[in-house]
Amino acid sequence: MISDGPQHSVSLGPILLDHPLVDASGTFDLLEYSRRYDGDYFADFPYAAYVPKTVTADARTGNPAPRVTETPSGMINAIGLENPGIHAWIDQLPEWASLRQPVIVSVGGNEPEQYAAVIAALEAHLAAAAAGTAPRIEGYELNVSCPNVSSGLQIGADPSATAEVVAACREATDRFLLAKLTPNVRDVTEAGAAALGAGADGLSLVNTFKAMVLDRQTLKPFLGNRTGGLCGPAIKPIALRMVAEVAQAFPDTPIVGMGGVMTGLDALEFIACGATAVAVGAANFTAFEAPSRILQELRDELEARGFASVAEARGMALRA
Amino acid sequence: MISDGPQHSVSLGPILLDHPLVDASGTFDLLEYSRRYDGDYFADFPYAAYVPKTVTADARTGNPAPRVTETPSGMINAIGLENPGIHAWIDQLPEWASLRQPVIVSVGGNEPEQYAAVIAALEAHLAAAAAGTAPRIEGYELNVSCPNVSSGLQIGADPSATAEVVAACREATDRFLLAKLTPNVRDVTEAGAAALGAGADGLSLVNTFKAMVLDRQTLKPFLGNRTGGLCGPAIKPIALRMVAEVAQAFPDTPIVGMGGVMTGLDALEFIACGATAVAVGAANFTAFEAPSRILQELRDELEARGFASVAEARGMALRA
Amino acid sequence: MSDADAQTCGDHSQWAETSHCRVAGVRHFGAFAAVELIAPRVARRAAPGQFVMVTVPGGGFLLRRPISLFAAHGDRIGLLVEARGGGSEQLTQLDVGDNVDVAGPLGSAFPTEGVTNALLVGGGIGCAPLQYLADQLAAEGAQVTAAFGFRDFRSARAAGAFSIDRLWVATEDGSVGKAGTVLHILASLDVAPGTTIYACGPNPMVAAVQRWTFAEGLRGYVSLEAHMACGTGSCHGCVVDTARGKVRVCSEGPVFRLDEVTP
Amino acid sequence: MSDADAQTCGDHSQWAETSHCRVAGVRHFGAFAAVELIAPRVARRAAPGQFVMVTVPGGGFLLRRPISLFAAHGDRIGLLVEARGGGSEQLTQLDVGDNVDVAGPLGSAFPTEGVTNALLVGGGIGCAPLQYLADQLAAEGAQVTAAFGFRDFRSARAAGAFSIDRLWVATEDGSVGKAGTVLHILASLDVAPGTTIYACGPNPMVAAVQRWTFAEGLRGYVSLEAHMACGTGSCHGCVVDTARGKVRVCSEGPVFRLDEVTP
Ligand SMILES: Cc1cc2nc3c(=O)[nH]c(=O)nc-3n(C[C@H](O)[C@H](O)[C@H](O)COP(=O)(O)OP(=O)(O)OC[C@H]3O[C@@H](n4cnc5c(N)ncnc54)[C@H](O)[C@@H]3O)c2cc1C
Ligand SMILES: Cc1cc2nc3c(=O)[nH]c(=O)nc-3n(C[C@H](O)[C@H](O)[C@H](O)COP(=O)(O)OP(=O)(O)OC[C@H]3O[C@@H](n4cnc5c(N)ncnc54)[C@H](O)[C@@H]3O)c2cc1C
Ligand SMILES: Cc1cc2nc3c(=O)[nH]c(=O)nc-3n(C[C@H](O)[C@H](O)[C@H](O)COP(=O)(O)O)c2cc1C
Ligand SMILES: Cc1cc2nc3c(=O)[nH]c(=O)nc-3n(C[C@H](O)[C@H](O)[C@H](O)COP(=O)(O)O)c2cc1C
Ligand code: FES
Ligand code: FES
Repeated sequence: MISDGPQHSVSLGPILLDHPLVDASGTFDLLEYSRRYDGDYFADFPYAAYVPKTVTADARTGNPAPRVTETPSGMINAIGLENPGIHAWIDQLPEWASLRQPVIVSVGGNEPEQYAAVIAALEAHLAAAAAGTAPRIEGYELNVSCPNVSSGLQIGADPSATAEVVAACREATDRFLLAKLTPNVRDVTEAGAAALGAGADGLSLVNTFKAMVLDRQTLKPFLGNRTGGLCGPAIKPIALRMVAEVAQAFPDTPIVGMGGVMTGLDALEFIACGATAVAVGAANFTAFEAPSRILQELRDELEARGFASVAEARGMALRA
Repeated sequence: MISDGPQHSVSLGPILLDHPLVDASGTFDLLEYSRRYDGDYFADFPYAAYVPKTVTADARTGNPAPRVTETPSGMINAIGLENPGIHAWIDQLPEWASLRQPVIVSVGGNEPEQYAAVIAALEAHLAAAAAGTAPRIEGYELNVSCPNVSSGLQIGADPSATAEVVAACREATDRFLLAKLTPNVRDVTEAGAAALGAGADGLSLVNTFKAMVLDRQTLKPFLGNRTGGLCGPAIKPIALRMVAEVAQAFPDTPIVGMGGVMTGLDALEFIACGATAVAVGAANFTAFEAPSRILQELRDELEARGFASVAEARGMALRA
Repeated sequence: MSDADAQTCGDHSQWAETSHCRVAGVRHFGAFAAVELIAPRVARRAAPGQFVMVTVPGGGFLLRRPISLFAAHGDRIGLLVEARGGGSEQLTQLDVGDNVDVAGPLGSAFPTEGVTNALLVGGGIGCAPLQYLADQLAAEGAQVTAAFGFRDFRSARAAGAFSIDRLWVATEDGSVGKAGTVLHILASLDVAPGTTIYACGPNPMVAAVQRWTFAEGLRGYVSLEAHMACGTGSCHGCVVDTARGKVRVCSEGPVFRLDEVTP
Repeated sequence: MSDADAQTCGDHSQWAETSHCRVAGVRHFGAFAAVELIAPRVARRAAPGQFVMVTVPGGGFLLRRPISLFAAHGDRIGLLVEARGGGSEQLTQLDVGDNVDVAGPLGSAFPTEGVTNALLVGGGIGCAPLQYLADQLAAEGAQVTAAFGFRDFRSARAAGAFSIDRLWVATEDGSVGKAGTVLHILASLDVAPGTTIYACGPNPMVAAVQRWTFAEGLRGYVSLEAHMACGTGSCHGCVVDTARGKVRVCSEGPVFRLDEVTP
């Protein structure tokens, strides 16, 4: 294949991505998009891989409303991992079996066994599933931002709890395994090292920052859950710093960077800080076309700066 | 005294403040303000107490330029504690001896002895100083965001290092002692408990979030120091959450809340989350009149909501 | 419940792609602005009760604002916006010739098929979707009566934006129309049996209208509000409790059967 | 160094309170806008070389932008703004009648006392403060020559905003004036002994002008740029290295003696 412009494909571990952009778990629902589109959204799917909303072993109804609101250059959410549970989730797989892109399944839980149960159920299903009845599931992202049942702290804030979750999941699958780190820590490389040590193949970061918004009228916490997770452009400078730290600490590890990506330049900044792929979260809420716009902008940035490939830009900010 | 509107004065431990607003260390230089003012700025000083920029034992030249830039709804700085050292600092005291408001001196260092040395030098000076040659120094704020010489981590990210700094300073003074906590931790109450256990009288929070901004052209870290501290409205939701956690954990502790206060309502939100006093940082850079505007807005908010006093609003958001 | 045979509110055409629209007209009513946009593709698909996600121009606001369709005809849609916070305030300041991005129509619509008598009950800015609904019902030959409640003189300014033949207004402070809530209007109306109720307004009003509707042995529909992030079913931010559990207002709603919501 | 007897640049009147100013005139030159503001209290205190901190209207930008005084006369000040990033771009879009907040004048000024021959050397938007300086020097009876360098045709559009009698322009791409940098103009000029040099522009230009000035045995002044937060001496964000250590551009500068800076 002869290509004139920069090479956009990247290898996220064993997963070949056409370009570096994926959706951030919980911010993009493929089926809902396809229902509201004038055409075949499966054919036009803009991301290089699909990361669905976190699924847990049992069905969860999530937190009381209100669950979202805007903050200066950001937003806060407390959805509470609402999801139908892995069994109902598996039942839906045929509906999006025609997706061409690889899928990275986001998995949640409150203890290691719950994570492993999700993966085991899915692996069992995939082993038995008829051809064409499931999308191309190539990896897992372990969302360790759920509170730990025993400590109450987020699992990801505790390196040893993180390691336990990863180890349990590593037993349950041979597929690519990402641990998604929480930024609510002193040193994000501690949980990163624990996850990699326990068998994770790569790291995703950042999840949201624990935060609080008050109701202007009552001065009480606005969200039904009192606190929620802050994301969006407001946090980008902190997320970039954390991605750079992880990339520096684990130079050969596949990294999915995220936090406030709104433009192609933002995505390129994460790549420059060492990300292999970049996830787009809150930007999905700004316009239906945000993914394709950001992708086009990223392509233009790479081209205008004369990069031969995405790989060439990777880690730019880390080199002296 | 008969007062119609709400009662604005608050007690920050033993320090009586006319109202809850103080400046955040490093963002407001009284002498520079008075030089650029058409009148007697000492007489018109809008804050209830003055917190000067952090002073260290030895003079520091700070970080290479650039040191500041803007981010979405925030700013990042890497000044690097530039200051003339406590001895030259003491020499300047007569220049602002006429300030009526109490002063809380922000102290920095890389190990406990350096903090204690600053306080010891100042206490020795004050004990000997002639009347009218120094302002009314009533307390200290220990800025434990400096990197620890031995661990490299911020002192405030390590509860035991924090306790050592506080304990050393507690030996050196009987005045009111605040520990200023860093938000770059998993649980801000851990360092808070350590500081209080070692003899701190109160807590200030938050200092800035470690963050990184890239140069748009080069994709290299923009700041001379590569990373810096993020502040401003972007971080307010996280800061409010942390202040609420500390206020809940230590209900009777004087707390100076800060992070992104731009309006009187923002200040009231910190009070609702349990702050006794509220510090204004980056807002000082938006207009010379920001302190008096925010104070007036806070008064208006209290009045419009029918609060009889600031104390009545304190902790509103914490109660069920 | 008498609603058992009510039509379902779902399955209306939803379209999330962005339309860049020119403002063709603006009328101000106190803190309210009726904004007319040229949006042929939205107008063509729209049904009363649906909403659009509107990008606040200027770049200062991350999330889009959900706004009901106040009108839709030909290549135009109309929005009635109340300045409440920063974003909606900026939308009320749109000028003719400005451009604004909208995505829609989104969400479910008010069923109207076979309705002969309709009573539209609105509270505050919740009245907005009822103009479009009234137009549609009238076009389908139904008898339409509307009862709108407002807090005070300022919020009753919105009434000036509506043209519905049989429109009763109440204000809590008595400054305009009947003194009291919209329930006082309902109590004084002679409601034909089989009348369909359509409600939109603050939750306490919806709850009261619900009780009244059931007491009268009627059935109806309600449009609910919720804080939204995506507006298109992705984020699960906009849930409300219903008889069938938590559902998304942007996706399963905003229009629900009156008997399935618990406001 | 020949600068030993140069005047100090400090101790000019600085005033940080906010002036709410009306835009009285705007002229556009490509990506540049010359904006005239009614700002009597700023204008009265101003001296060439000083700057103002300008609030970007609209609320989207936290920090104010430092902008040099391009002109000051009567109750007016002039700014010449180049659209570089988001904030300066918005400033170039100001319209007559708009309001904008400025604080100033701030910083040190170009000393002019006793100067008989002046050579003003500017690069890019660094030329901005030199118009006001030229006006002042001319008013004081000095012979003024200016040499301005621009990158290309687009950036040379700024030259249209200036009115200086003896003004030489160079562009690196040769599209306007002399081809090359401002140093090429300097090389071709016949500079009278004792001429005072005033420079403002990108650091590499300042460094080159500094070398040239010393080689010619002349003395001069330079206005430096730095990223600023407060603009008023509080934050220590704007330091540059000088012979006397790190100093604040907003407070000790922006104007320094050419022999004390290390650009
Ligand atoms: C389905 C639906 C239809 C609506 N139709 C209309 C209409 O026709 N006309 C109209 O004026 N308003 C309507 N609203 C309410 C409108 O969306 C809010 O008034 C608006 O979002 C407030 O934004 P703000 O920036 O002014 O307020 P802020 O309080 O500053 O907004 C902060 C955040 O909260 C959200 N928010 C604030 N209030 C509400 C609210 N009441 N409902 C939902 N989100 C809110 C905002 O969207 C934003 O994300 C509708 C809401 C929904 C859910
Ligand atoms: C003393 C002084 C005088 C100046 N005079 C003029 C003038 O007369 N006309 C003019 O057009 N420009 C002038 N500048 C430069 C002007 O301040 C910047 O171009 C402007 O701040 C860029 O803002 P932005 O939002 O467009 O860029 P962005 O890059 O988006 O701004 C991000 C942040 O960086 C700062 N910044 C970016 N570039 C510069 C820069 N070159 N210098 C300082 N801060 C910068 C901004 O103020 C802002 O805080 C002057 C700068 C200084 C220090
Ligand atoms: C509404 C919402 C729901 C989210 N749900 C999940 C989730 O289910 N699992 C998860 O790992 N992250 C979840 N996240 C976090 C995002 O995946 C992402 O880590 C974060 O939002 C930062 O990226 P952004 O700033 O681009 O949004 C959610 C974020 C939002 C805004
Ligand atoms: C330019 C700048 C300098 C600062 N210097 C100090 C300092 O010397 N000591 C300190 O304790 N905090 C320092 N801070 C942190 C502030 O005091 C404050 O904790 C932080 O900025 C959050 O408040 P804000 O969002 O209102 O700015 C500095 C902040 C800024 C922006
Ligand atoms: S607003 Fe996102 S699902 Fe309804
Ligand atoms: S910009 Fe703050 S000291 Fe100069």
